Amino acid sequence: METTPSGTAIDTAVNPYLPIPTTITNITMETAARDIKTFKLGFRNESDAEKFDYTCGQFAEISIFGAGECPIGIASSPMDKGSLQFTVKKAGHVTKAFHSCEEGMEVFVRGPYGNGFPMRDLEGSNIVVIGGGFAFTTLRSLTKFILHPENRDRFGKLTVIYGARSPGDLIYKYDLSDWEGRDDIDLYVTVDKGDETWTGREGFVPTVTQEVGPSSEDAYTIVCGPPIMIKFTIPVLTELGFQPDRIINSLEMRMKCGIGKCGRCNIGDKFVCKDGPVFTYEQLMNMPQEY
Amino acid sequence: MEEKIISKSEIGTLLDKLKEAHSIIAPVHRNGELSFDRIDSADEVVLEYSNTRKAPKSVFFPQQEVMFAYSKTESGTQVREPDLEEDVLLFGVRPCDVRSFLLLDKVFGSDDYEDVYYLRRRENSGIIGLACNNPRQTCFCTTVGSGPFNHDGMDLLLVDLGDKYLAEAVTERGEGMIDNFSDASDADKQKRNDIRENAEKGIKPVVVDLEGLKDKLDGMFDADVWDEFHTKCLGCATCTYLCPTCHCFDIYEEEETNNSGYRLRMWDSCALSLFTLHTSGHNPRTSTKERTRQRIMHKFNYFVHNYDDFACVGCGRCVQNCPVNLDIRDVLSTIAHL
Amino acid sequence: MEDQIRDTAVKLLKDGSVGMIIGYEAGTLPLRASPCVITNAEQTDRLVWNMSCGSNLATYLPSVAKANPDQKIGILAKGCDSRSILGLIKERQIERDGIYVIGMPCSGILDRRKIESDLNGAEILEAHIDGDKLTLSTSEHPASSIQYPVSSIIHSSCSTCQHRTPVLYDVLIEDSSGNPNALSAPDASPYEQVEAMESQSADERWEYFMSEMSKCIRCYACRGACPFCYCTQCFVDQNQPQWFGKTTELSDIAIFHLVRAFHVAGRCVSCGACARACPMGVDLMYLTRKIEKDLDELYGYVAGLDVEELAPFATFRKDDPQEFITEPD
Amino acid sequence: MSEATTDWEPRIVAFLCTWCSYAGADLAGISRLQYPTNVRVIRVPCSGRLDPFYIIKALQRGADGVLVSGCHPGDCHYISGNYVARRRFSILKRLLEYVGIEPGRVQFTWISAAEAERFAKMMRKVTADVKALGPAKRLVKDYGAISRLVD
Repeated sequence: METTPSGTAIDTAVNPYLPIPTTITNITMETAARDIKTFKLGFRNESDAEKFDYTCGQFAEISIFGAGECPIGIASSPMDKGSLQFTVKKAGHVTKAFHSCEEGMEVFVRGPYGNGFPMRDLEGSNIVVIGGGFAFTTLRSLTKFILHPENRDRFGKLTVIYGARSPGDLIYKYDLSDWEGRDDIDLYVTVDKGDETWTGREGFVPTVTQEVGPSSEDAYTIVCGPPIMIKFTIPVLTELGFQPDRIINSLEMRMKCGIGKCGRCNIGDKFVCKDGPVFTYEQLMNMPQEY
Repeated sequence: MEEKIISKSEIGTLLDKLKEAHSIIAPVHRNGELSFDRIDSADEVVLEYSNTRKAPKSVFFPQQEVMFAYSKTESGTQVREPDLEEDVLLFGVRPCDVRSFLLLDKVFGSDDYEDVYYLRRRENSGIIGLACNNPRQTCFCTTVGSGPFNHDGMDLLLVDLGDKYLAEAVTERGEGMIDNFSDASDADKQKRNDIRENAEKGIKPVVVDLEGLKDKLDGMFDADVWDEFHTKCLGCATCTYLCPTCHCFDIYEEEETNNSGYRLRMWDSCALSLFTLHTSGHNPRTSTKERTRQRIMHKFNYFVHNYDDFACVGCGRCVQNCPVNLDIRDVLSTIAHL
Repeated sequence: MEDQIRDTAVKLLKDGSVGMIIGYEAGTLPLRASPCVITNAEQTDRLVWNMSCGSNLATYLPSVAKANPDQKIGILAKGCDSRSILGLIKERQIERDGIYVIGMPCSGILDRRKIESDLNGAEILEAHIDGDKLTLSTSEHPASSIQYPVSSIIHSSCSTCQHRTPVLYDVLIEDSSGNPNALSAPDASPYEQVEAMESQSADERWEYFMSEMSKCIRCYACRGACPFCYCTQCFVDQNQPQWFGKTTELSDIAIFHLVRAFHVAGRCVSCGACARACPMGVDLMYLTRKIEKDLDELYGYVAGLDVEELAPFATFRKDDPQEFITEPD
Repeated sequence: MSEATTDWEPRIVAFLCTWCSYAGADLAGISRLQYPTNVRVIRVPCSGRLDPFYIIKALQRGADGVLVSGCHPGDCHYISGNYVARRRFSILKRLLEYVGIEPGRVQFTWISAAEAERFAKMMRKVTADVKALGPAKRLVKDYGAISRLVD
């Protein structure tokens, strides 16, 4: 006998499209251009905090009622319990509305979504984090996670190369200065062009990567940034001996549902929201070039 | 399973009885168009038809629905979900369209995330199908693994024998609906078989052998043919909106006041440019070429990878309604003959 | 006429006058023709010409011209299509020198929907036109045939058409349709449908408008079919801010169509391609023809006739009528 | 209409050009001229700046009436903005009336910076006209149709 629909009992009490309430507990202006803010969100209900179990590299759908919903990478470390952080650039109508929110206001969230970074593979290896501009958010999550005392021993050498257009465009300056002082992380911060106060490194991320020359031995590299940066960094990494399956990227796509239903974020048969956003360079080479 | 006979004059009685327990959705004339809608009385149901222009997928996946309403109050934002518990009975659905529900089930009911809006409507639904005695020229259901008398997914299949219907129960629920009717005779069954054979023959010889199509498409993303198919495409969403299996949607906010509004979900289409447009202005699918390719690849390759089936039931709606007669059968046979 | 079209096409493609020709090929169903682009003389056999060639091929010109900047593009054009081409030249979407217009005398396009609704769901199996006679066999009566006088099932955009001969062409194909309607404008007022509507009450017109709007599924086939909907981003797709509702709520639908009609005001040549493209049979010309009539009446402007004349909303006269201005006293 | 006789007060959106009509409104205020409070003024740089869609959108989102006013023909600060607008509005008004919008719902006029009295009169007239028509029902967003999907 066939039953309709196929399959067993469905728990339709759980609606994956319903967001959960959070409160903005802190807002940090990240850039000189005042177009990127980091929002810290506290869960309204403790049980939600428990349920929102995420790994580095995942994202969430943020709801600003009246404007809509948009996917944002989670910038906090899974070790930071009870709250979430999102670093948001003012770009579309939802992020504009988000930017106009103040501390104490309510924001709704659903997630976590996506596969996240392959933490199990990364454990035990040397990690080379390469980030450009505003795409550093989930990399910051990863870096913070690795640096956490409970985790640091489980990873090898940690190298972080981070670049932005100008000193004013660097995000997480507070973390960067904190990391500068540590000896369990090799941090290289660069800007395309410095200003009169800038005493640090100048140069594009691919060039700096070449100069730094991180070893590919027992190493994974996680690269996030604008397409142009990725394009020129990959050859450098290949030259350094990183195999395609050890170069990890995170993609962006227009998304709506975040759970592989609405059909717009696919690259071939893969949904960036569900099967990604994290893909190895090897995977990407075998996927249609449509992103 | 039981096979009963229902005379045409008794259909009204059957519907009236079923109406006591279910909301019945059947083909009716609305605003000059035959389409599936809730019926007020059995009289308005039209069973002499080939198929509706709009697919009945909208019963479970409406073009527009409220996911929830929100209202901001002093104590926080309240969210209200719609009540979708309705006992719906679809009546007079063609086998191709019923098959589309089975495909949509795979998407909306996939293990990882369950789409409650679709599933809540779908769960309690009953389906009485209507066999397709006279397939249209545009029908190619047999090419995509179905047939004009296919009863998969139905509770009951009705076969028009001229002056009466032969009702084949497919599920126990279907059996229960026809308990009171008399059994079909051998002659009735023979007549049904003849009609079926005739109907299957009436479907144009398989325009393309879809065996191996998926594998072929695996290597065709960058093929030259995509430069040709799309040249006449107007970039409208007719094919996807009328398609019984297309299921892409948009999530959209409708603000009523500063403090209240609705989150809606609405059909969306890979044929439209906004579908994949990033906020940055970058669009991975810039022209009708990429969008046409997406439609074909999704139906005959990506969907097969993910759900082990073609996302096409061969109903022919896109063939009939495409404003420029871009015929998907031609596209498939061109690919098959490459 | 098909022979003459094909001969012309062969010649143009062979001597290199054009790099490609936008024309019609046979559709896959009765009473259908389908737009096509052919690029060599061997493909010219595909070209057809009949009363189902209802797409306005000018729609393809801006994008095809952009994609092929070094090639001259040949295009088949009915009267209405040629007026659209003229409009596109005027709006500098294409260059006159970049195209070669094969003018088609036109005796009107069939209203397939009218026939289908007359057949009440039966499927057309075969169709044949001979002079003023359309003969059909249908799924209901496969053996026998149904006949219509062609003039009774011509699309409403064509029954009042004043420009059956193209207004702009490089070569004009001779009419051999044998159809008495070819080339001659009808006696009826070009705006008779609008006038009939205007004589109804506001309530009746609203009711009609709403019943038409309720059919719309927002597939944007009308926009796709229209030669003047070439905007890189359509107003309805602008989402920062989201001015236009995208829902199927009636006012959202109605406003989309009102604004679209307004956007093509003074440009629309009433070719009817939008109405024929609409899968749901919405009477889209209800709005555009009204605007067309008013522009003619108020400013003497008829679109698609004069490439030099300024568009009606791009100019003004100091003594333009202003009877609509409210005086407080 | 029954609503018109009750306490119902129409909401009217007036798009005024900044150079003439808005200044006229200002003068009306300074001169303490009385006019109904039903009118919500939206200042625009020129009547020619007004996208016809603003008028339709106002109706959709709850305006019972819309008034557009610019400089008198010949007096436009931008020389010809109001002449261009006049053509647009003329066609729009005819189109709206054609689909069934009552003529009094959407009105156009010219008011100069000196015509405070004309401004006040115009506001009184539009308010009275719209009041007589009752609440707008056509082209109004039907939130009921949406809320019925959830409640």
